[in-house]
Amino acid sequence: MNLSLLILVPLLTAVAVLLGNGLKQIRAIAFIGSLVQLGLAANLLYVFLQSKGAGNTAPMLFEYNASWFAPLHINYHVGVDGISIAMILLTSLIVVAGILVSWSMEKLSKEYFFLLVLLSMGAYGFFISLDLFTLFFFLEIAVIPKFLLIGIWGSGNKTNSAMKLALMLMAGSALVFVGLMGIFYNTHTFDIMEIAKMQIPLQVQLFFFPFAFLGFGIFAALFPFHTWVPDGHASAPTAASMFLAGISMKLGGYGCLRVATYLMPEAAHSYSWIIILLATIAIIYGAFATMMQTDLKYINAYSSISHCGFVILGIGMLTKTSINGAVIQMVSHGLMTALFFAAIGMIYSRTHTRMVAQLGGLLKVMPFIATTFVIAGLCSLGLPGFSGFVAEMTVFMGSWQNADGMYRLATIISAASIVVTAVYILRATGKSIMGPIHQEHEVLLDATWNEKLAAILLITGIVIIGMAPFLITNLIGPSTDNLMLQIGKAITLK
Amino acid sequence: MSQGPLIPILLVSTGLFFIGMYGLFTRRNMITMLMAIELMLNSVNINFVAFNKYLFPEKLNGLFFSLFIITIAAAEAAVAIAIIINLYRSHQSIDVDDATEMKY
Amino acid sequence: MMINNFFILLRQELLISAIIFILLFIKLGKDRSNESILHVINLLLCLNFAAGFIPMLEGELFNSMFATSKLVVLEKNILNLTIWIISMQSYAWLKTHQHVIEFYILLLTSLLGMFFLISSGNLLMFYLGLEMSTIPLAAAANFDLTKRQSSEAAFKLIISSAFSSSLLLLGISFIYGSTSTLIFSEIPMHLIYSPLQIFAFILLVSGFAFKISAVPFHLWTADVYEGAPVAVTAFLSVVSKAAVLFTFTALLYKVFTPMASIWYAILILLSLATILIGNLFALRQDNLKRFLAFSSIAQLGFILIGISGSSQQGFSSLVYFIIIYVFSNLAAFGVISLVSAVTGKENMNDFKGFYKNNPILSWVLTIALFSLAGVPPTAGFFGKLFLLMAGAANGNYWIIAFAALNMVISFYYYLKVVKAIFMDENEAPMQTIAIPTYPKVAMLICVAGIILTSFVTFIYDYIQSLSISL
Amino acid sequence: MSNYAYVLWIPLLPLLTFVVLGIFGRKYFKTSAGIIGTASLLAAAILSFNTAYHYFLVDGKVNGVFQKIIALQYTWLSFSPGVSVDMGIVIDPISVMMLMVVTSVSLMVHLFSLGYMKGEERFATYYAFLSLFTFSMLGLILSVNIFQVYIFWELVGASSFLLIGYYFSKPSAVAAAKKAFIVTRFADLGFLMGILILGFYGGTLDIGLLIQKLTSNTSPEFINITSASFLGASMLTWGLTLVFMGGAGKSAMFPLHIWLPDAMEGPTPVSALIHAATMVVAGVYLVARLFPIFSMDPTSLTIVTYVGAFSAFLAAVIACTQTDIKRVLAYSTMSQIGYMMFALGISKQGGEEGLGYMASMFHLFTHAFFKSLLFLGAGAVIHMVHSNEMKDMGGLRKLMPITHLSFLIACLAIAGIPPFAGFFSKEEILMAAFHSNKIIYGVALFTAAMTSFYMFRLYFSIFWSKEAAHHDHHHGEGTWSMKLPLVILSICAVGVGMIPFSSFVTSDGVALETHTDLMFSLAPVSLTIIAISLAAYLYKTQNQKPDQLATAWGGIYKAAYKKFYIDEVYLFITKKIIFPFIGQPIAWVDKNIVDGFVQSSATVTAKISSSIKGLQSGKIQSYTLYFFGGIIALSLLFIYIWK
Repeated sequence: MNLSLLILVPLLTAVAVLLGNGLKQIRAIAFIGSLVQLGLAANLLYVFLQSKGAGNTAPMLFEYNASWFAPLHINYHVGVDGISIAMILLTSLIVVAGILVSWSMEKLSKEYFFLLVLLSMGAYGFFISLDLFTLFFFLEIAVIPKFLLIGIWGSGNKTNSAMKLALMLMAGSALVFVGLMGIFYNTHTFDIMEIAKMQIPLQVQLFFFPFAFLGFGIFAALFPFHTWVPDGHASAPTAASMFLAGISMKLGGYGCLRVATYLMPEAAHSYSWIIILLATIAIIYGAFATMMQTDLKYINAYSSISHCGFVILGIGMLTKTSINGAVIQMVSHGLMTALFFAAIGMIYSRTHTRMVAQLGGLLKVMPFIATTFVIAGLCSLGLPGFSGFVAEMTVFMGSWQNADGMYRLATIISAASIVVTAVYILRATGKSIMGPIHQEHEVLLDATWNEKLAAILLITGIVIIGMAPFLITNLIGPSTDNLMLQIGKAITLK
Repeated sequence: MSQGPLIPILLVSTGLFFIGMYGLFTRRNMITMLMAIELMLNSVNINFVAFNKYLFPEKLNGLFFSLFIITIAAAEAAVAIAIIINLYRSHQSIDVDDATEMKY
Repeated sequence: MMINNFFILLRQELLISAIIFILLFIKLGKDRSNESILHVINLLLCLNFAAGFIPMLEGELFNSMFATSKLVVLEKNILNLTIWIISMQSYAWLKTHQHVIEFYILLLTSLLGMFFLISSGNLLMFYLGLEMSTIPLAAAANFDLTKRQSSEAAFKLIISSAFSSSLLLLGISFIYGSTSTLIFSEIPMHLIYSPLQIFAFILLVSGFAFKISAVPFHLWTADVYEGAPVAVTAFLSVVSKAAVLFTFTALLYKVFTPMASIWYAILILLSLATILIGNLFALRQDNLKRFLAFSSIAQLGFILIGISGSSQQGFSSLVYFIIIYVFSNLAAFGVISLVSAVTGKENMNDFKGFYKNNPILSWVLTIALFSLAGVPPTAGFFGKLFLLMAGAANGNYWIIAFAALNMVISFYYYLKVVKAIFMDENEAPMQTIAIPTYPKVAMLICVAGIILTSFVTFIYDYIQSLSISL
Repeated sequence: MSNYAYVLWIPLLPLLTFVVLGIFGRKYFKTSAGIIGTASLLAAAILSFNTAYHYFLVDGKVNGVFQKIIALQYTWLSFSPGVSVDMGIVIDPISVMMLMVVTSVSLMVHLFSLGYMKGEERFATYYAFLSLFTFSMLGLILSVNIFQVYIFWELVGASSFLLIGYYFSKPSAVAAAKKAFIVTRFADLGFLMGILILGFYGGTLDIGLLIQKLTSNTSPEFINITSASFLGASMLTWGLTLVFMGGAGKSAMFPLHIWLPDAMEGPTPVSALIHAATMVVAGVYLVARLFPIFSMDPTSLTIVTYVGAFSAFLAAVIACTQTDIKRVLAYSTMSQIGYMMFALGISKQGGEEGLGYMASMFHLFTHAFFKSLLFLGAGAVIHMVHSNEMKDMGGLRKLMPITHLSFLIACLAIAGIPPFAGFFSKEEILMAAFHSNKIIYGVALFTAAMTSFYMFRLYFSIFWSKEAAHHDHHHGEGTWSMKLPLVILSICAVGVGMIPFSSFVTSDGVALETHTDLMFSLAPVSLTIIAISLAAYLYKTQNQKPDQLATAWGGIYKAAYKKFYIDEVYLFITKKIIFPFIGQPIAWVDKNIVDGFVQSSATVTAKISSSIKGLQSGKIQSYTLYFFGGIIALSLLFIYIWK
């Protein structure tokens, strides 16, 4: 299958959106476009599994390599493995859901949907790129739409949040760029697969790994560079928050894995203790900070910090299982947090408040939305049957295999966060969903069909992973094996 | 060939140059500033001529260069004065400190 | 032989002078309406630009005073395009101006000077070109004859440029004195690390630095940009800067190769200072022209980093960036000149809620700013990153890191404008502004350039192939 | 040996019910939900009894030893070679025994709820949750893999959360649900750690393999795990103790018991099912499941013993003072589970030594019936009186004869009066305690006496005491569907004691010869009788004696009444320590320091830029001066310094 379609379709959709007029037409176009993307992703999965089943053991499938800036060794090189496919599926799901929840976006709807689609294009491109420059290109494409989405359609202190988010992400990509330069001038290629074959000198790695990792880390809300997350998420319109937490933060995690760790494994190995330290802090710190929040969106945003900590932790532990876990956690957190934001958005659009204290007993009047919220919450606190459990347990298992005492401690501390998670999730649920209802909320209505569809879509994803994790492990397993070959080399080298 | 008087000549020209620069820095009157610049240009002329005469007499590069400098200096002065006049129309003064509207 | 050679090699210069003469004749004849004159001029400029694509040979004239090559031709074509766009953009302003023809004569003369500057093979020719390009600009800067600021800007320009050229001349005279020659090709073999030569070189560099407004020789820039008419500002910030940069780079790479270690260090110092100061000042500007002045200073810092890198890639990335910079900067100036011509407003606050009534202009301005900031998918992204890549070739990654982080600062002030346009509330936003045809075309060209330059890859390959010949 | 794969249907049926009722219940099965749920559970119950029949009486035994049969197993999530989470079904004495208990009790509760929950607005949801719980519990029982246990463990907790919080608009219910979930979650953290440790050293998560590897003194795994030590205790001890921590959380052992009394906020049938018969004994079941490993590590077993014994005693003391009947029952549950725990603790693996194990399972078995009976009875009473408080009751024996009778039977059973079920099981426990550890025996004996005292205190003050205050008897004693379970369970409460339990369920699967010896049972029974008569003397008729007694005991009574202030301690730790000293500081740091840094970086830049604006003075002469200065600087640098 031709991967470029994944970029082409959003592009065409965006153009079509610009040409369309009237909310009805535009959202229809966007929706159809997103459905096509979903279809593409599904088809991609199908053909991928087929050719894997046919015994194709190539690290990357469906590769396409065309020269872009030949003198600078910049190619348009795309290809997928299990991990990227998981990410692509996640993206397409969230895109559909996001467009569904912003079904009645009256204000500047054309620009709004255009930017949403553009954002999704950046994500797709990022996940399929095998050329560092292209990858970086798409990484940055995904920044500006966020700025505009938050700044124009946001709520609260939106411009400040938008500015903070854009600048911090830009700083992140600046660091990434330096890292790329270092890699490029020591290998004279941007091609990830090529570089993986080569051996970057240890000194070089030690110098450039921090740039690359921190750079992507900022995208993945690595402590202490996470402060864009709460404000950004809180101010963003619902769909934007879903994209932000569901997709963009995954760009960071994926980059940390695919670029920083995969290409500079020795450095990753020698720096792993710092990574793990930061991740552990992020996890527990995020969890406790969440406990103190009173705004639903802030609660979810901070919990995202804590959950993305697991991704970093999994990567930092450098065992196959833990990296598997990191990937699963990316997918799971993407779906879960998107669902959470969707539910919050639905509640907010009805009650016009996100303050836990001002809500209550919503289960009575809007059972569907409330149930969605509860499901998201249970997934977030890692209840079996939902994806969160699988992801976290895999990370713990993997981390635990790392027999070093300090790493053990880190694992235990991170595992302890599940209790705190339970505390804040149940507080939020207990106050806003359960308990006595405010009489002014008595008259509110339950979800509309599009909201229901969006929620069901995401829940399905969550439940599938939660009920049948072997599906996703089978998908990403071989790819993580490839990663591990590289990393294993590094660790044995030392 | 002898380059005996070259050094003193260069000293003179340098002196001239810095006198001009000093004038440019200190004078308040625009016309005077313009004259100061002319001084600097002329000192450069002296340089060229002197180099040409005492170092490379076989070619006339320096001389020609100084000729061109003179011409251009004239053109420059013409435009500058035109501008100053126009500025005087709007400012009613040719004190350089009055022409500091745009700053920071 | 000599004669037709003369006609071929000087073709572009001759075309420009021809246009100048045509204008003079028009001036002599009975006076026509500004519109008709502008139609003619824009047509001529368009033809002039088109003529640039006719292939022509390389060679030298006036015993190597004048040299041209494919690369030089390309550079001149870029300038041709630029002046055409500028003239189309300033349509709205010139329509009501009483000295249209003079204005064009000044601009074209200065352009002619730049052509000679670019293809100069001799310090004398170089000096002539430089002055020829500067003096008319000073006059042009004063072209809002009634505005105080305009004449103040012109005064500052002429004085400081005269001062810089006198220092430049001093440098040239020292070089002449210490190398016995003015011909570029002969200078290198006489270069020795004598303090005099270093001093002369520094003077020379300062002359260039003044023209391209690198810190600390940049101080005139902001005031002149603010005071001068938008068209002239655009010309200053794009055309003259581009021309001087081409020459400067060629000079560094070809003539002062023996001094590479020194000018490399100088460029790094200048670029760091320039980026930082430019950003810091741009942060707090309210007048858009002034803002663009400082932003262009910051841009220059990146260019210097690019130049400081390995020669070939450095040069190609420079030319590439200039092309993109032309489009982006002119797109921005186009919008601003239109707005200021119609409403006379140039301040950021006036642009609050601009999107409400002028979506198209807003998008053009936004895209331009993003391109200047270096955000994909605009071409500015590639231009800037290629410069940094060229700079990184020497392995000075800390400087790259510094520059990359400064990109974040620059990002802030570009986004500030976007924020004003899209997000800030304004109870009385600017009224809808009708876009005449010429500016529309100009903006179209610019936006197309911004979007497409990076995806039409042969542009870069072509430049690369040319700059090998360097 | 027949194929037990069909056992899969036993958990599956409730799951299906849950899915159907959960998704469509609110719309389509608003009233029929109860029937559906009950029917499917009935089927499950029949299946499980069939299984029991086959296993125990037909083909479970291979040359005198009950086999452990893996009926079904597939890899659910594979971590790394060897270490994987498998879903499967294990058939062995305890799992089959639990199957019977869970399905039958659950069936009774389903039945009872038909009447009890009639007319509830979220009737269907209620049954959906009930089925969800049943499914999770059955899954837990049948687990082959310790991680599978953990998974269903969590699910059980979640469904208990949902059921406790069933009356979601009642803040106290919500609070109780939260408390239950969070406390058990905290315990589960220990469980998880235990799993990680055992799994890491055992190199597998499969219970069978784990036992096999960690019970032979020679296997490398065993040597590793015992040689590796942390804070002086071997990793084996750590692993097991942490696992036990999980068990203690679910089974409400001290100090993790605080959630159980509050959990009574849920509907009474739910308390009967979850917080009396099934979920709360999961901890006991877990320890029993891993007992072979526990038996290799005396330390952890001792911990189990003492925690169990202390909980039993403490709960009994508190129960004597409570006035909310459900809370009394809750504490008695806790105390009985304590019994089971220390019975396990004092037991050994295999043979005569394994008496405690068998006894504990036996008590679990019998306790399930009479305790659920007690709860259902209490439910019926509350249904009538609309109150949980003793003082609102009294003299109900005339109004609700069946309930009265069944309640009495249950009380006798729990008190351990022969020939009621409780007698036999408790007897075995005491016997085991007597043979292994005299202190424990003493405690157990005393606790037994107290048990019978508070149970009859309860009984008398509900059914005798003052004359029946005339409540609205609109629906008398409730529907047949409420009475039937009472009857059935009372029959069980009488009957199940007679089952020769020891010949079926033992630590090593070999039938165990047990003999009730009258001399031995003399002491406990006589003590029990004394206690009962004391209770009768105090509470049979309404009088001042109890209050006088209470005042006489003074502080101790108050302390016991206040549950020894354990809740307050927890509240203090959370509200007064964690929130203000960890949560708020972190939130503050994040807001002011981490984010403050980001913000300030912006403001600082702005400051710098405004502080250097003087450079651009607008004076042409200063410009030229800077220009010249630049040249001078460069020249100095490159002519003199650089070189």
